[in-house]
Parts: sequence; C-alpha cells; structure tokens
Amino acid sequence: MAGGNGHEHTKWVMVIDLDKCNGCNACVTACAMENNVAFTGEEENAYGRGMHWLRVIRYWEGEWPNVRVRYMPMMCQQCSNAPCEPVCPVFATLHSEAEELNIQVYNRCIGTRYCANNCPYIARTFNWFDYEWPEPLNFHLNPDVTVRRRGIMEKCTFCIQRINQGEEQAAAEGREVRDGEIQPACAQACPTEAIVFGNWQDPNSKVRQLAQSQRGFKYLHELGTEPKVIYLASEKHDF
Amino acid sequence: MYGGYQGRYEPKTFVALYDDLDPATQALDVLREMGIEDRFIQVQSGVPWRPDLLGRPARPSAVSKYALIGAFLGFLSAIALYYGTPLLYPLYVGGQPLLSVPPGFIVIFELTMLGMLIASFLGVFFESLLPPVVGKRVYHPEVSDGAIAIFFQVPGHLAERVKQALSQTGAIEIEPAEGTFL
Amino acid sequence: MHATNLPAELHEQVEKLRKEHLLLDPRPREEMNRMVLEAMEDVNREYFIVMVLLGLVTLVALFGAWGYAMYKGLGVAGIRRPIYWGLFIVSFVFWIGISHAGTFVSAILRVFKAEFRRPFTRAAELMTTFGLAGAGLFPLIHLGRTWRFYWMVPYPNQRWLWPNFHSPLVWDFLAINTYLLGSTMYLFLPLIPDLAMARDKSTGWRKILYTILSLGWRGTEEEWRHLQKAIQIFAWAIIPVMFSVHTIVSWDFAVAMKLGWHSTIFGPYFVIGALLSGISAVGFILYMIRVSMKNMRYFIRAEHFDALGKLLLIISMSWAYFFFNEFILEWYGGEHTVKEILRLYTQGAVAPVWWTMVVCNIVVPWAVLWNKNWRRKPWVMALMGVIVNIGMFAERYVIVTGALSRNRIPFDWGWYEPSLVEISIAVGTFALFFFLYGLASRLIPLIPVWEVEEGHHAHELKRMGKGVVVSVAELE
Amino acid sequence: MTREGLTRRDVLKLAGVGGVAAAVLSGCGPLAKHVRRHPYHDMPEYALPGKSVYFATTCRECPAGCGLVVRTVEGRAIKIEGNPNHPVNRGATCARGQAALEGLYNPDRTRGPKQRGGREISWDQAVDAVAAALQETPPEGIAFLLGLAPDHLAELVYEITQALGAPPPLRFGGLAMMEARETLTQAAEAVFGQKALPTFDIARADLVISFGANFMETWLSPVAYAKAYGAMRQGHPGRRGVLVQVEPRMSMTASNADLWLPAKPGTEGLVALALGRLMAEVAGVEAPAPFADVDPAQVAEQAEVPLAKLEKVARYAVEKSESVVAIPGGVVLGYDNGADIARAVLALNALMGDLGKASRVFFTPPAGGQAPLPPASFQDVRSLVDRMKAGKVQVLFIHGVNPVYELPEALGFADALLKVPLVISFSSFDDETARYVTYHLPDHTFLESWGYQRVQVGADREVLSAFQPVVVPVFDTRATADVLLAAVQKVGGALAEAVPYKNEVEFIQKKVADFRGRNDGIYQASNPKLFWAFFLQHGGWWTKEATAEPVQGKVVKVGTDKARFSQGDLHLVVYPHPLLGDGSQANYPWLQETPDPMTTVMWNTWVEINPMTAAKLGLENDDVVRIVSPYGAIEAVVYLYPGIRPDTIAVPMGQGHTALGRWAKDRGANPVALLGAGTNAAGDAAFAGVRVRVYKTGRRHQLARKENVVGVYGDGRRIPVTKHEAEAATSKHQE
Repeated sequence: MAGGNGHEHTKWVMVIDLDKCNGCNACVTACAMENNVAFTGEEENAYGRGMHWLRVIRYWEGEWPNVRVRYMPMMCQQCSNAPCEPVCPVFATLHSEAEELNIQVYNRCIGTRYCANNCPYIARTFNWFDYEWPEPLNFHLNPDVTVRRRGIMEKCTFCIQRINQGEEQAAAEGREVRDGEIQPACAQACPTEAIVFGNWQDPNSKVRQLAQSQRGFKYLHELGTEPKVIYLASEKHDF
Repeated sequence: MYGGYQGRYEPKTFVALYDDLDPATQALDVLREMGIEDRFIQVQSGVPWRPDLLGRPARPSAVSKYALIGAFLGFLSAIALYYGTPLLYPLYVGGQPLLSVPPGFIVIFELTMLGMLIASFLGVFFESLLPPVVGKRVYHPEVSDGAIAIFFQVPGHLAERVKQALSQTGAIEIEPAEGTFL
Repeated sequence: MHATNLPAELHEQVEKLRKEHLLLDPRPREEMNRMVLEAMEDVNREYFIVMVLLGLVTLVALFGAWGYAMYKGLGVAGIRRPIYWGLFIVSFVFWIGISHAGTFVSAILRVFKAEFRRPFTRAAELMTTFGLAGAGLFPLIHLGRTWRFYWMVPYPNQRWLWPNFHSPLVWDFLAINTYLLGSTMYLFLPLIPDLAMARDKSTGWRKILYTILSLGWRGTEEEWRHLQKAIQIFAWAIIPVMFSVHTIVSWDFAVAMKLGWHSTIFGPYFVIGALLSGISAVGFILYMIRVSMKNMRYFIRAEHFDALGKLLLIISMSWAYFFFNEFILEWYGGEHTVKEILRLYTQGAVAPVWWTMVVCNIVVPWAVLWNKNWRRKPWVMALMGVIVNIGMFAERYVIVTGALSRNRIPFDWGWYEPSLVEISIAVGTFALFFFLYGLASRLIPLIPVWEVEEGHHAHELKRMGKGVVVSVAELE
Repeated sequence: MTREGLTRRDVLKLAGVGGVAAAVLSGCGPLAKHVRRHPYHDMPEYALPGKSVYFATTCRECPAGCGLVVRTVEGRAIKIEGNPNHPVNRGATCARGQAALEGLYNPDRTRGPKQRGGREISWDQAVDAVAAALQETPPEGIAFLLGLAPDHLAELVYEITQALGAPPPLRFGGLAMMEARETLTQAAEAVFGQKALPTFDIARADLVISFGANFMETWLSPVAYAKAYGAMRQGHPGRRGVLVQVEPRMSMTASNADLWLPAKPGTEGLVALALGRLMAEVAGVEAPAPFADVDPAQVAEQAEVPLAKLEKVARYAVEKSESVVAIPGGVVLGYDNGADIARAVLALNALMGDLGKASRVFFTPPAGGQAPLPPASFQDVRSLVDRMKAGKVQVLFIHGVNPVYELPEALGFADALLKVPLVISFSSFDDETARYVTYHLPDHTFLESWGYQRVQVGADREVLSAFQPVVVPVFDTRATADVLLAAVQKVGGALAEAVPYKNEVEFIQKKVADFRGRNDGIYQASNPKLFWAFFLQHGGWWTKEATAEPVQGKVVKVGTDKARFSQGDLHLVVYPHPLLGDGSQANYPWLQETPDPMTTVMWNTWVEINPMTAAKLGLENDDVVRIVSPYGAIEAVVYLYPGIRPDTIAVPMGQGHTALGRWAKDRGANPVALLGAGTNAAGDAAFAGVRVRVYKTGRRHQLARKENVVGVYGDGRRIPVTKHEAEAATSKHQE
C-alpha cells in the first residue's frame, strides 16, 4: 500500500491505451536511445534483423475505401508466467523477485535463442553481429545500460535502470516512490500519453485506475502468461 | 596345498587346445577325473560358451550389482542436482515452483541410467580384473582363431600322466603355459 | 555348427540355403578373422584420396565455417526474427535420428534375438556414436556464444550457480550425454574380443594399438560371463535411453508455447521418425561397406537387406500413422494460427519441402519395399536410405523452420532460407560422419567376428520330411 | 476550470511536479556564459562522476519549439527527455526529438570551418571573410536565407540587415513548403482577423474534421497536437472526441481517424462547404453564402465520397457535438486552389460558431508581444532565386536550411547559386548546399547552442523557449550569431553601433531582459543574473496562466476554382516523412531505423500505390518503378498501400540525399524533384498539383520493413488479430 512501511513488493505495470496511441513510433526511438539499442541498417532490417525492443504493430483492415488501421505497441510483456524463462538452460532470463520483472542477464546468456522461439509476443531480439556506433556517436550511449555484443538475446526491460534509480532515490530520501516518478523511456516520450507506467501495488496509481477500464485486456491472455502490460482497446465511432 | 612340496611336486601349468566344444568338454571331464579341481582349470575361448555347455560350474556375474549400485548413485546425483542445486541459488523462472516433480523425472531417469551404464561398464573390468596391471597371465593366441584353450595346473609329478590322458581326447596341442590364471 | 547327415538328394536345397544365409555358411574362424583384418588393413589409394577429401571438407566446410560464424556472429546464418532456429537445429535432430540406428539394430534386435543382426551390429553402433558426435556439435554451433557452452554443464562454481533443470535444453544435454556415453560403451564392450583378435593377428603399430585397446582380453570364462552380463544390461537399458533421447529432443519443440510445435504426439512421432531415418541409413551404410571393403560380400548379404527392408516398411507405416495423427488433429482443431501453419506446409512456400517429405517417407517406401526382389537388391536399399533420409531431413526442416515462420502475430511472421554458412556446416557434418566412419572402418574390425561365429554354432540344417529346415540353438 | 478554458491547463495539473521536474531544478550548472570541457580531476561541482546532470533546452529539429530536458553524464549528452512543464509538449517528445543526440554526435558533422574545395581555414579567417562580405558588398546584394529555427538568430540577422540596409532575411525550408504557412496565415487573417497561424484546440473538441492536416506527424506542432489528440480521445471521462480526415492519402493522422474520406484531390474545399451546408440543414438554419452555393449531392459525386457519410458527419457535428473543429493543412493546401480550401475550412469553423458550437480555435500569443520573423512564402523564395539568377545577389548566407535538397529542382536554386559569387553556409553538416558554397562555417548543433525560439503555434500562452548548450561543442564549430557579431565588430562603424552586441549570449540576454519585468511569468527574478539562471533552468519563460482565448471567426467568401493539375495519370502526394521530416535528419541512424508508422519501412524511399492500381500496372510489392512528372523523374520502390486513392500515389520526402553523411547519402529518392515551382493564390508552393506517370523498371529492391508482407497482406489477414480486443469488451480482465 502506498504510504505503507515501504517493504511491500512493487509490481510494475504498463497500461497502453490503444485509443490514444496514434502509432507515431516516438516510443521506438526513445527506447532505442535510452537502451543503447543498436541500429543495423537497411539490408539487415530487410532481412528481418532489426533490434527494436519495441515495435508498433500496424494492421490494415478492410478494403478500399473503408480502410482502417490499427496500431498496437508491442514489447516484452514482462509476463508473470513467462514462457521464455523456464526454457533457458543457464538462467540467463529469469524472474527478478525485487521488481517482479522478467530480466535478461546479458553476461549469462549463451545464445540458444530458445526464449525467443517460445515468446508468443515475439518480443526478443538477438545480436546477430557486433554492432557499432562510429565515434563520436558512441558518446550518447547510456552508461547505465550494457552494450550488448554478438550472440546474446536482448529485450525490453521496462527500463529497469530507471526503476532502480528511482527506487534508490526514493529510499535515500526516505519515502515511497511517487506515482509517475519512474517512467520508462517509451512512456516518457509518448506524445499522446498512451503509455502509462506505475506500481500496481499502489491502489491510487494511475495504472491501477486505468486498468479498471472496461476496455482493458491483456494480449494473448488465454495463454496464461499473465502479462504485465494491459492494453485498453481502441474505440471507433462508425459513421 | 602344494606349499610343502619341493622340486617335482611343484605345480606346472599346461594348455591344451581344442578346435571344438565336444572334445573340450571331454578333456575337462578327463581332468576332473584325474583329480584336478575346477579352480585349477581355466577355459579360454573365442566365442562365449555357456558354463553348462562346457560342464563348468556356473556362477552369476556380479556386474548386475554394479549396475544397481551405479543406478542408485546416478539417482542420488540426480536428486542432488535437481532438488539440491536450486536451493543453493534460488532463481525463479516462468512462475514455476523452484522444485517441481514432473521435470525431475526426466533428470532422474537420465542420470540413473547413466550411472547404471557406467557402473556396468566399469564392472566388467573390475570383475575381470582388466586391464592386467601386474604379472603375466596365461593366454594362447589360437583362442582368437576359435580354439578352445584349456589351461590347467597340475603338480609336476602328475604332468606327464595328465598330458597323456588328454592327448587321447583329441587335443590339437598340449604345451606348457606361463603365467597366472586370474 | 553346420549340417550333418543330410542325404545327398537334399544337397541342392542345402547349397541354396548356404548361399542365402551367412549363418548357415560357416567358415573357419581363422579365415573369417583373416577376411575381417584384410578388409581393415586395406588402405589403398582410393581410400586415401577419399579420406583426405572428406577430411578437407570437414576442416573447411564444418570447422572453417563454424569458426567464421563464431568470429562474425550468428548473423552469417540465415536465421532471422522470428525464425531463431534453422538448419543447425534441423541437422541436430537429423543426426540424433541417425544415431538411433545402432541402438535399434544392436539392442532391440539383440533383446529379441533376431539372428540376422549379427554381422552388422557394429556397423550400426558406429553410426550411433558418430551420428551423436555430429549431432552433439550442433547445439554448440548454434549457440550465439559457443565459447560459453560449458555453462550448460552442471559443475560446481564459486557462485553456486547451476544450470536450469527446468529447461528442455538441459534435459537434452543430459539425455544426449547419457546416450552418447552409453552407446559408446555399448559399442566398445562387444568390440573387446575382436580387438583382442586383432591384437593377436597384427604387427607393428596396430599391434600396439590393439594391445592397448583390448585391455588384456583373453576370453576366459569369467571375462565372457561379465561381458555378456554387461551387454545384456546395456541392451535392455539403452532402449529406454534411446527412446528418451529423441523424446526429449521432441520436447524441445513440444513444450514450447509455439503453435505447430506444441503437440502431445511429438515424442513417439519423433522416435519413430528417428528409427525411420536410422534404419534406412543402416541400409545405405551396409551397402557402402559391402561395395567398398574387401570380403564383405560374404558377411553382408541380400538377406540382411531384405530384413532391413521389412523393418523399414513397418516403421514407415508407423511413421505415417503418427504423421497423420499429428496433422489431422491439428487441422481439425481449427485454431487460426495452426491452420495457417498447415496451409504453409501444404500450399505455402514450405510445400515443396513438405511434399518431398510425404513422397520420400511414405510413397516411395511403400511403393518399393513390398517387393521382396527389390528389398534384396543392396543398391535399392542404399537408395532407400538416401531417399528416406532426404524425407526425414525435410520433415525436420518443416517442423523447425516452418512452424517458426508462422505465429500468433501475423505482423511478425517470417520466412527462413538457409545461408551458405549453414549449408556448409550441415554438409561438413556429413563429411565428418563419413570421415569418422571411414577412419573407424580401417581401425576397428567392422564385423563382430565372435558374434558371427556364435551364430554359426547356433545354426544347423535339419532334415524334416523331404526337405531341409534351419534350426537355431539358443546359445546366449 | 470553465468549460471554455483551454485543455492544457488540466494536462499541467495531471503532469504535476514529476521526477524530471525536480531534476530540471538541479540543472543550474552553466551560469557561466560558456561551457568549458573539464578534465575528470577537475570536474565542475555539478558534474559528479556517475551522477546525471539535466539541462533544459529547446528542440530545434523542427520549428515547433518543444521543451527538452537533456540528461548528461560526465559531460556527455545521454538522453533527451521532454520538459514536463513546457507549455508546448508537456514532457513528450517525438521520434525526431529523441534522435537529436545522433545529430550532436554524428560522425559526419562538419568538423571545422572550410573553404570551397574542402580546405580548412581558421575561424579568424572565417570571420574576416564574413566581415569582408558585409563590408564590401552593396547592401542590396546581400541576402540571408534562414531556416524556421532559431528565432534569435533570425532576429539578430534582421537587425544586421536593417543596419546594413539590406533586404530582410528569408526564412524557409522544405517543411515550411509542405506546411503552406502563408496560406494558412492569410486565411486566418480573413476568417479570424489575426495574421498568424491558428491553433486548433482539438483536445476538447467533440468532432475534429481535418482536411489534410497531418497534425500528428510533422505539421506545425506535432507533439502538442498529439498530446491534445490523446486528451481528445480519452482525456475526459464519458466523452470521446471523434476525428474525421479528408485527404487523398491516408496519412498517419488519417489512420487514427474514425472516418477517412478520400476525396478527389482538389475537391476538399467543396467537401468542407458541403459539410457546412449539411450541418446548417440539420441544425435547421439557413446556410450562409459560400455554403449555400454548393449542392452536397453534387459535391459528393464530384469528390467521390458517399453523400451518406457526409450527412452522418454533419448530423454528428450538430447533434452530438458541443464543439467542432475543422483544420486545413498538409497536402490539401498544396493544390493551386489551396488558398480557397484553407478559407473554406476555416469558414466552416466560423459557421460552427453560428450554429452555437463552442469555438476551439485560438492564437498563441507571441512571446513578449513580438511575433517571430514570419517565414517566407514560396513566392518570396522564387523571387530570391530570380534575383540570384539575374546576378543581383553578390553574397548569400545560408543557415538552417538545405535549399539545394529541399526545394524543387524546377525552381533552379542550384543553378542560381552558381551565379552568386560568394555563398557562405553555416550548416552543421556537409549537405547538398554546402557543395556550392565559398565558405562553410559550421554552426553548433542546437544541443551546443544558445538561443531562443518564440513559440508560434501549439501553446496556449506566451512562450519564449530557451536553448542552452548541454555539452561543450564536440567539434571545432562556432555559433553563427557569434561569427556574425565578430564580423560586425570587425566591420565597425555604423554597423557595429547599430548592432552593439559583443556576442550571442549578450544579444540573447538583452532580448530576454524585458521579460524580467513581467509578473505573470512562471518565475520572478530580482536581478538579471538570477533571471538568466531561471531562464535557462526552466528552459525558457512563459506565463503562469494560459492567456490564449478562443476566437470566433466569420464566414467569408470562398472561391470555387477547380484545382489544376499537370499532365499525367496519377496524382502525386509528396509528404514529409513522419520521422525524417524534410530530410535534414536523414543522417540520424535511429531515425532511419525507426519504422515509418504507416508502412513500417526503414532506410529507403517507397511509393505508396493502391493495390488495385498496382494490379492494373502489373506492380508488386518491392518492384522498383520510375515516376515521371513534367518536372523530373525518380525511382522508388513500390509499397502496396491500401489507404490511398487508386488515382493517387504518394512518396515521402526525406531521403534521396546526395550528401549529408554515410547513412543518408545515396539512399532512396527525393520526390521534391518531381515538383513544379508553381504557387497558389497565397504564394505558397502548389506542390500537390502534380500528376505523374509510373513505369515499371523490371528491377526489384527489398524494402526493409518491420511488418511481414505475407502476414499483413496475405495469409495473415485471415487471422482475426483484434479478437482479443473484441473479447476485452465483454470479459473484463482480473488481476
């Protein structure tokens, strides 16, 4: 509970309002800039080897002229029952007890890519090569985020470095983490405020309130993965 | 048994070669008739002959015991690995319990089998005392060509008599042999 | 033991039977020894050239390409999002399948005392060992960071961090390990008497080698008794291990939350598939041995191909049964993504591979193997070995890469094409397999002479009425 | 808060004082006028190793003027975040803003002052050259071509040109061309009586009818509009604003619309009039003049949109909406009747007022009462080119714009450049224009710069948004303002007296000094130093309260000329790439790598063709086609785009660079080459009046897409991907 003794577990949850999301992809760039996600160039991307941790899925619906588009930002859903975790032979991806997140330990990863096959959200990317940031482009690399080398998996972390910093800051000031204080890069950048991030255990948090919505759903919830990303379905007014 | 005797009573080792099972069993009968106990006789052959076909005492092989012990050790190591190591560094994955039963069967099965197989394999060599580390053992290379070699130990003074009796049974060759039986 | 006291008028029948059956056509042990050793020591120019070529191909295509992939990163392979497993895993499953040949021939046929197995148990067991050697490489090759492969091994370390025993890959690791060690020991045990034979019959470096390898085997009653006991234990124990290995390999796929993989029938389906490819590969190898090595026409005869052909037909039918089960139940379920996967298999881009599988694994075997005359032709069986293995390779290709290219999110579908590096490594493993096999064929007696002789002793021709029949004594 | 109040106020309340805001306050480091690079053993007090320092500044990747907070660690800029208190973007950023660090640290930046031929020169020589140019050239022979940002430089240059007696600087660029700002300004003057860019408060509108305005991509102030869009959709419990978009090609903005009406190009104005008439009919009011002149049925037929849909929209507007906003913009203003269309659409807003709907149009009050130097129209640029061609321009200074790339070849800017004896570029990159220059004197990127931007649109109050350097300059670059001021001092005399600033910072401090006296700002300062510190710390100055008030327009006359198009088979829509904008950021690898929202294509130029048209032409995805207009030809890769009229194709602007850097060069095609140099009545480019022919080349090029072609066009369409959304409506998830 908020204002409690501070020993409660935090449970970080993201709410994405698909009715607000306009598909602009600012989150994609923000994520890449925060998390040192490598760019791979045209040929590699044409081959399906983009490193995007976050992608905005776009579907065309209908036929001319009643064409519609739907967007759905899709990233690691930080499943409570994550299918990627048990299949890793070396515990490179596992559940962190502190943050209740699905974490990827780059140093431990040996690159079996089993987790990626088992992820129903196709949220994981693999470092096919060593990617470069030609100097001085590497100056903007975030010192809080490991730069990954070839042969390992990576994925959205809910910007765990920000969560940790925010929690440390709050602890140092002897207070609870305030709602909205910790934001992953995507939520922070989102121009339409479609992405909201917060602590589920805080009953007054914005995510908790938004999740009450009738529009709320979890993607592929029937698989029992218990994702920590809650989508709010988009509405359409039919003319 | 022969410890007190000197010189001509000293035991001597011979080998008699046969090319077929029947004369060989006959020869074994002869040896027994002449008072040579089974433990002073060793048969070597290029194919395995069942003891009852040879007329030799049948003893069960201890390899099965090795197998059982090995299986048990494999089982224990599986338990240790599957139910022990997660406790050393508890890491939770996929919402699964730290210690669960069904996947344990897989680990237990594999390691039990592995223990059993390795132990049986090693059992063969421990039980047969192979490879020979010290001493020379009796052997005749004709065994590789399908001969049945009967090695026997007789007190020196009886050697000639036994050789004579065996030559009646159709031995291809009877000659002195060197080395221990083991 | 051979026929005695048969009247002269049956001579023709007897001759016919002798010509047909190895075990009714005894030759002195000495001569068989000589024949086997002669085949083994026959290192001629052709052999040398072939081996050098195979060695070079292994070195360049397999290890060279592997080194390149390690140096550059796995991007040199054709895999891409979302098809994270490609030809490496396909080859892995394929070679695991091949490795089922030896155990099946040597263990199951031994347990059931199928006498025709005798001359080629070793040839098949060698396939197991070398098949596993090839298969074992792929989990390493396919790692993004091969140099960290040992993190999958449960070994004590200062952080007390052990492998994740929940992971099918660790089960895999354990199962393959058990199977590789088990089948290698199982290869070695019956080999000891033959190594002793070689020790007694050879000179020079071979003598030294076999002296070491035969571990002082003499053929005493004790030794035989322990050896036979151990072989018996192995023959029984390795069968469940064999089933477990391919079952667990199938679980790599079946436990995944991946449509097209998540199938309860995958265990037995994969085991049968492995037997199908393994048994058919035995036919191919026996043909190769028969035509390329001296004196082997005596040991490996039409009867063996005939027997293998029958086995193959049965297994092909079983495979078809499982295949049909797997397909129709998924199709009937009507889940959208699964239907897309099946559409991809049967009509989509994967269709050529899928139909190759159907033709090679069902149509061709059924069309050919019912015919005894064809079954008895070694080259036909060799060809069947190639065809069925193409079919089985195609099956694994379809399952691994086809299923991965369709998922629940159509936005992220994909398509896989193997890259040159992957193909090179896959081809390189074939070279490795044949290289190792070629090497082994000249280093260890390929025919278990003592087992053949035992078979000779066990078989007898008996007059019954107007004819001659075979009677088999139980010697084991 | 009153119903009439402006939405951003509640957004501010929601945003609260977040963590970033706290960080801003700690970012009071550079009180010194110039940042210095410190060795690690002698770090300034604020730069603790391992500790982040945040600096507030303003984004200059487009002229909107969004406030940024840049996280720096040990003297390196690490991450760009939105300034949560900034009235324009309220903490949000677009992809272009996010990627700005890749401009700062771009390895292909111009690393120092250069002469033609690439020979390096010293800054002293550079200043001498500029001084000589200012001194020795007759004033009417001096021309400045500036971009839309930054405003402080434009104002400084304006003072210099005034002192010299030279023509005032022209502000223009590719984005300005696509936005047709002059058209909109003139129409606003006619309808609302204010000669400025109107802001449409969509956040609290119940119905937004956008005529071509791609307001969530690049148009005027995209982040502010996106923020408002989010609020419009779900910002007010129980009320969900509805968006209708009228344009031939479904832009990203249109893709979010509840209804997309692909009207025939050039008829959008008629559609607006028809809608007005229908609304009046529904409301039972007699439609005023321009609306009464059209027959909706006839318009529907002409525009090829279903009349029933128009009627439904009209009914929704009248019966279900308390406020309706109609926005003209984007491609719709690019026809040669664009000025009429703008008037028609704005008149629709005025009509709404007559129908009793609340107005949602306001004008951002200019900061300090001083409007920024307005952008030039295309017409103005054309006359500059004519003067250059005629040899009347002896010295041309270019800053913040890359005309050789951004302007249509038909305009002949490159040829005209050759006629100018002395061209000085201040570009940070070796861009296309830099090849033609005599001197290339690279400016800092904005993250190394001082300055300010007067927010012109998108904010509900006066905003003077501040730039400050967040890191020391990476290369041997110098602020253009400093170069000009140094030259001015070198020239001395009357000029130096008229422009008496020692350097850029002093100029800015003088300019912002007046705001210290204001007591409606977010902070008060007792002395100039403190004010300057607050100014930088907050990322600018703005008023505490929103001061913009909704304005009521009046229905004006609207011409009904038909749009004229060039010869060709297919209409061509050229639009700024939602990520690369006008192409000035094409060398930022992550902007190239970020998938285009609509097509998910990265790293190349595609041409959007309706699948039906493609089938007719025998084209498939990934075919390379040659697009030929009367003015030029390009080659681009086919993308089968369901959301475009079959008689129209569209190509994004932004690629096709022949310079600029390793990631931009020789990539894709620049569709500006296809455009003519014609203008509409307001003097803006008639860039949408082009028709083209498309030829198959027989070659193929695989586009880098994030999507899977089979999945989204082929088999995947059979999978009901939205079934979970449907389910969600009935079964509520439980935690």
